[in-house]
Amino acid sequence: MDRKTYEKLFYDALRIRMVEEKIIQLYPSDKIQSPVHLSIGQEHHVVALIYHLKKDDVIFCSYRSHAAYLAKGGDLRKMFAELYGKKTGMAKGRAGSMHLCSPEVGLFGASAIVGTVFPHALGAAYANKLKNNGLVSVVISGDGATEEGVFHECLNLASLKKLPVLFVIENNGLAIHALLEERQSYSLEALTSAYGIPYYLVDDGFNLELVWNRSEQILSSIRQLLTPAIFEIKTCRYYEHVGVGLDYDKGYRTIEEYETWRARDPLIVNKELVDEFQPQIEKEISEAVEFAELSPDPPKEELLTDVF
Amino acid sequence: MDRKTYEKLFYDALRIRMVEEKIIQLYPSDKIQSPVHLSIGQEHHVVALIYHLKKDDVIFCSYRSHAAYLAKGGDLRKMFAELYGKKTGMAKGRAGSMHLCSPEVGLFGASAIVGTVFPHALGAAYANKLKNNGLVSVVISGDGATEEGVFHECLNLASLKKLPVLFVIENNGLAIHALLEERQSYSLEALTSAYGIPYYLVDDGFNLELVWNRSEQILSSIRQLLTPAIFEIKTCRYYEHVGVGLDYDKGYRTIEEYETWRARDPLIVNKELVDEFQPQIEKEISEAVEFAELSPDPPKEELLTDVF
Amino acid sequence: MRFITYREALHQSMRSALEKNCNSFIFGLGVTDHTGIFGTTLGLEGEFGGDRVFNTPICEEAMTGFALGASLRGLYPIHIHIRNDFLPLAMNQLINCVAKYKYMYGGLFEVPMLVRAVIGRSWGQGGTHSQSLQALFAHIPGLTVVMPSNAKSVISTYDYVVNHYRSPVLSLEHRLLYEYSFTVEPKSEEIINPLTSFLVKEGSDVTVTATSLMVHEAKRAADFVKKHEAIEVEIIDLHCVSHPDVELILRSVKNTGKLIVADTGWAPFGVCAEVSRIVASADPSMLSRPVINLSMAPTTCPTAKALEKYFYPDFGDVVHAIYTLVFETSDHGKELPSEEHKASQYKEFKGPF
Amino acid sequence: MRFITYREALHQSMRSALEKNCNSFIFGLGVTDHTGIFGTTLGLEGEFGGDRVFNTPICEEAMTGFALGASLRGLYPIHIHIRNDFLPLAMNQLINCVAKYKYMYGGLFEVPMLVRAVIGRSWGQGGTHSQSLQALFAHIPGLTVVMPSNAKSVISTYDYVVNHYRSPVLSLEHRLLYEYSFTVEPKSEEIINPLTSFLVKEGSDVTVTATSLMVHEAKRAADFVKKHEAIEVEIIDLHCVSHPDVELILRSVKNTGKLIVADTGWAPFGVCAEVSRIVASADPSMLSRPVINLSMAPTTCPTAKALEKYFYPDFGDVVHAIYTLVFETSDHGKELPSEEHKASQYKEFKGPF
Ligand SMILES: Cc1ncc(C[n+]2csc(CCOP(=O)(O)OP(=O)(O)O)c2C)c(N)n1
Ligand SMILES: Cc1ncc(C[n+]2csc(CCOP(=O)(O)OP(=O)(O)O)c2C)c(N)n1
Ligand SMILES: [Mg+2]
Ligand SMILES: [Mg+2]
Repeated sequence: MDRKTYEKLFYDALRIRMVEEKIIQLYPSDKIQSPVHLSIGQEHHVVALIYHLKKDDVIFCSYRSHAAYLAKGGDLRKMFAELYGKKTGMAKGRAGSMHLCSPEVGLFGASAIVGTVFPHALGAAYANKLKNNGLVSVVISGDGATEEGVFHECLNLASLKKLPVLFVIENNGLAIHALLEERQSYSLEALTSAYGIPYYLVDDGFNLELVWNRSEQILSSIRQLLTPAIFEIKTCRYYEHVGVGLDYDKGYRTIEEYETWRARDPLIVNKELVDEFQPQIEKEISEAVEFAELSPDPPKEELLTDVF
Repeated sequence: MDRKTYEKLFYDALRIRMVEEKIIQLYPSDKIQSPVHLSIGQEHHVVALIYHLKKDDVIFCSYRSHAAYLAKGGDLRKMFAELYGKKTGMAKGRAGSMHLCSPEVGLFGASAIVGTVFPHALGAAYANKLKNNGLVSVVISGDGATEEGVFHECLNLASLKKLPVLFVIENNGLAIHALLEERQSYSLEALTSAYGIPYYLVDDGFNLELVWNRSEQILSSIRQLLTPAIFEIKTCRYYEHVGVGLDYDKGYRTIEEYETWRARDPLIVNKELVDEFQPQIEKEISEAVEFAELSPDPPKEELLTDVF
Repeated sequence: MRFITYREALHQSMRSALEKNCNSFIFGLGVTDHTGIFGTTLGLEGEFGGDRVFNTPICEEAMTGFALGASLRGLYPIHIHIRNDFLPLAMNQLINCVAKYKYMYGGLFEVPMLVRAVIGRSWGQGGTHSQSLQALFAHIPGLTVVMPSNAKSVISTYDYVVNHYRSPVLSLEHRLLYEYSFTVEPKSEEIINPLTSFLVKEGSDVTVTATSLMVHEAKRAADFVKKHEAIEVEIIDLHCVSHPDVELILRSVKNTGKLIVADTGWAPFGVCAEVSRIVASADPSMLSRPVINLSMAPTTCPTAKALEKYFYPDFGDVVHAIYTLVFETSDHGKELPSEEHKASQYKEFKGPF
Repeated sequence: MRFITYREALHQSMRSALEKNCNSFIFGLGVTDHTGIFGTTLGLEGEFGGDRVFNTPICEEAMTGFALGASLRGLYPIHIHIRNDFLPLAMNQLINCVAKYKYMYGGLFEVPMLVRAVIGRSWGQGGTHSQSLQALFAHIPGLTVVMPSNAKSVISTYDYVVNHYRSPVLSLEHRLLYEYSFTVEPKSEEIINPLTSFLVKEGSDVTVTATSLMVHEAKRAADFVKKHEAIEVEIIDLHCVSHPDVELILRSVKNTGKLIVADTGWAPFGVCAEVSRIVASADPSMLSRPVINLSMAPTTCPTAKALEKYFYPDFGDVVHAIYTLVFETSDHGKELPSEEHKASQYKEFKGPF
């Protein structure tokens, strides 16, 4: 990876980090009246992966999708406006943090119901395949989501119908407060290989270069073969499941683990780049927040539009 | 296997076969007004497996459960009465062919919704485990049922909670008229091993001795280790999916396959034993049918009892 | 004018969907087999190819989400279930995703699609192959639920939704209607929105609002009471149960003062409840007598024929309800249709499906 | 008499279930974590052990079927969902199995169990964390659905169903009630079946039948209209929406002639519809005015606070409905509660959950 690319990834990841930090800062004011599932700690792999996606490639996410929304090119002002429940939000204030979307940059939805988006990505992949448009479909979801039966149904379907879809599993080892070991008896690698779906793993999701390289390889193979693949990335959720607090004192995970990750978090370690990029990002964020603050609420008439 | 055991298995299988044949014979009269999914062709493995179950071991079945009902010791008269929709049916005429049950011999239910019974067997296994009663829980289901997401959920759960449960997959290669290859991209063996669940296969379900031996081994290991296992048995559905006709002329499967199975079907090949056992079984069946015919209908008052 | 069965209308609609809307595709368990969903998809795979007509594994939740994803990307999915009883397995996708997509995203997306599901009934189908689950879906904002009662409704509704409607539609088709023949007029060029209710027959004595098969039972009952007691029944086919024609219903009830709701499902929290709500929240003084609900008995369906016959409402029940309202007592003493007469329409029907 | 929050009542009920019924066990996502289902299962794993209180993987369908299997074998499962919006994933088990087991097998089996699920609301929860899905379950014969509106209801209902009731029960608990305090009388020794409706307050001018949180909004409204216009409101807590006390409802409506149905869910095919059905099929002439329905707006829940406040009915809406009925016009010109007054009860509540 050349320096320029690294810096782009770094910039994009830092931007997401700073957006999350802004949300943390704003949250006590209660201006954002919506549950937020922060991507903080999980920005790195998202920017590295999405780097290789075209604007028209399709993605679907879980409720933890601030990072993916921004990495794919979603409008920051519309995002803050959406969190504020304003009319200028990307979904007119109806979606909130859990359902970010942006069709113009290929983000076709997110869901607050665990596991729900897997099949959406398959349907989109099927449409892409029929239209022979060379696009891929990507679904980014947590490790817990693989426990839902629909995941099995989707692996079977993706393989059977040879769909150009990439399942990205963000393995942060947690589902709310439950550790992976108490939820899963299966190895994801063995599971997916039972369906004949190629499995890729990056053990260190903070390694921008590694994820970037691997993503390029995976995505170009999907584009070439028009078949599915799965990509598991180990990462670390810094904050509590939902909300803006740290929760290492709650007894279910250790501060040491957090510190181990932080010790090699490029966004912390590489202070120089942070210092270099911060001012510009700060400016963009303040403008976006101001935009949200100044935007009008959706009017009452909008309560009942777009139902059917 | 000694001669006596073989003859017992043979007798039990033949009895099921003859019951099915009786149903085929009665069906045009429209006295059995209920969809029937015949076990014919799939009796062998059922008697061989169930031989090793104690009366109190728990089983759950799919709608294709005439064989399991009879093998586990279900009352033949009550079964015919149930098919006839009579008050004397095992469920007072409310269950029909698709939902045979018999709690006194451990058959706790069947379901006409594909895949639905898998988790029931887990719950029962959990109860057995808590009560430490040494009983196993067995679910017998078709190959198609493994496509439902709940199957994945159940494999995960069974392995995680170390439940003494046996998943028996009757692989007849068909789900209604769809061949396995057009439905499944996965190998059942690889799939279950991904969960750390031991997998056993018998390629020839008509081989009474083989299934009997293997079942003994599997069940005693479950009893000992109190952990799950899966047992796939290849077999052949002789008749159409539902109803009493043959359907080799419909273009989706070949008569040759049927004939290959028939050529080594003990219930066809071993004419001597058939001749020996037939009279007694015939007598039992006629009596059961007569019982059903003479039994009263459920009275109108029973429409609304047992709802809550 | 020509005769056509409900089944033929369905087949014709499926063919026409593939022909007129090049983004449409049909899938579901059994759509490509030799029975072709009771004949309604036969030959289509051969004609339009396996990309547009295909069988699926047994995984209702995933296939419903698949439909959503395909719809989002410009395809028009037609997803078929041979029993509506399997829809509970797709409920999360239908309720939490399909119904909400358009609204939740501020109108940025539309997910037009058609889900066809068959209402099974009679002949010992038992508890899980006999339900009529329209209420579960019509309760959810964002889902349009239709219950075509005749060939014309099938043709006009499917043509409209496949080519002109941008929201998800769930259609419940009644198995017992498949072999019925109907007259169909030549299609008009005008595009008329059929997502509403229809006046089937005028009459000034009693209003019967009915769904699906019960429209026919109501028609038979209307003939019967007219012949025997010169009673004039007005019949409204609710058809789009999520979007009933409220004005039509109120106008009729205002005129007759007497209302029967005849539905294929359960009454509590069902179509019977909803029609009562419509009238009671508009003007209950319209009603000169209590509303009579005809519905499945409030229990799981038993398989025994001896009980099943009490479980489902039939044309005799409609006649009895009409007499009860008109003569202001359930002790009206009038003769009801004989068992033979009642059964005569279903004679041809014999399972298994 | 003592004060206890709804949350405390739930916790006490869970503890008492484990203590009194040795076959009972509690499971669900998050039941053993440090938040313990909003505090209602805290400490129970420690006290009763991991066999009787355990966390599960994310697989609602399997866990519901698991509950059925365990119940069949003599255990009493208590399955908890932190949002009722996740139940659509368990719908096949609930509708096609749990509800039907007893009937379908001729009474050979019983599957007693308790499913607790929380109704999420407000604070930008959005489309899929804000629903109130009681109608979907109450429509299905075999499912008993309760919506406890206070601590006493929780205690009496859970004690009854865990120890004395042999059918599956689904209980929907309202998140906003958790921090409310209630008075509870010392328990009587008598076993009284609480699976019915309760008269909350007598009054001769208007009847309000309400569910869950709306019982409180009705009480606040009753205080308000009494103070300002000396109107006497009768309030019925429907509580067991699948088994409402029909006589109680009819007696009240007969007396007042005016009916408001205030529910936490959607009106069409919902509780509003069902109560209208009960009255319309008994005697619509009881009603001197049209029934007023208060319910969620007929759409998906928006996250924006500016819209959310119109989405959910509140105590101001109940007051307006009462005036509309009593003064026989919605143009009554009376003063309604201020925004501050309306919000005062929920002040403490702040997400995320
Ligand atoms: C169907 C369903 N069940 C339960 C929940 C509650 N829930 C919300 S997030 C979550 C954990 C998901 O974990 P994972 O998929 O690993 O994603 P992460 O939050 O770690 O990104 C759960 C159980 C839900 N939203 N939907
Ligand atoms: C949830 C559900 N989907 C679809 C059906 C329709 N159906 C009935 S049997 C069947 C095939 C099942 O095949 P398999 O599990 O292999 O069992 P077999 O009939 O071969 O014994 C299907 C799809 C159903 N009953 N339930
Ligand atoms: Mg996770
Ligand atoms: Mg099979």
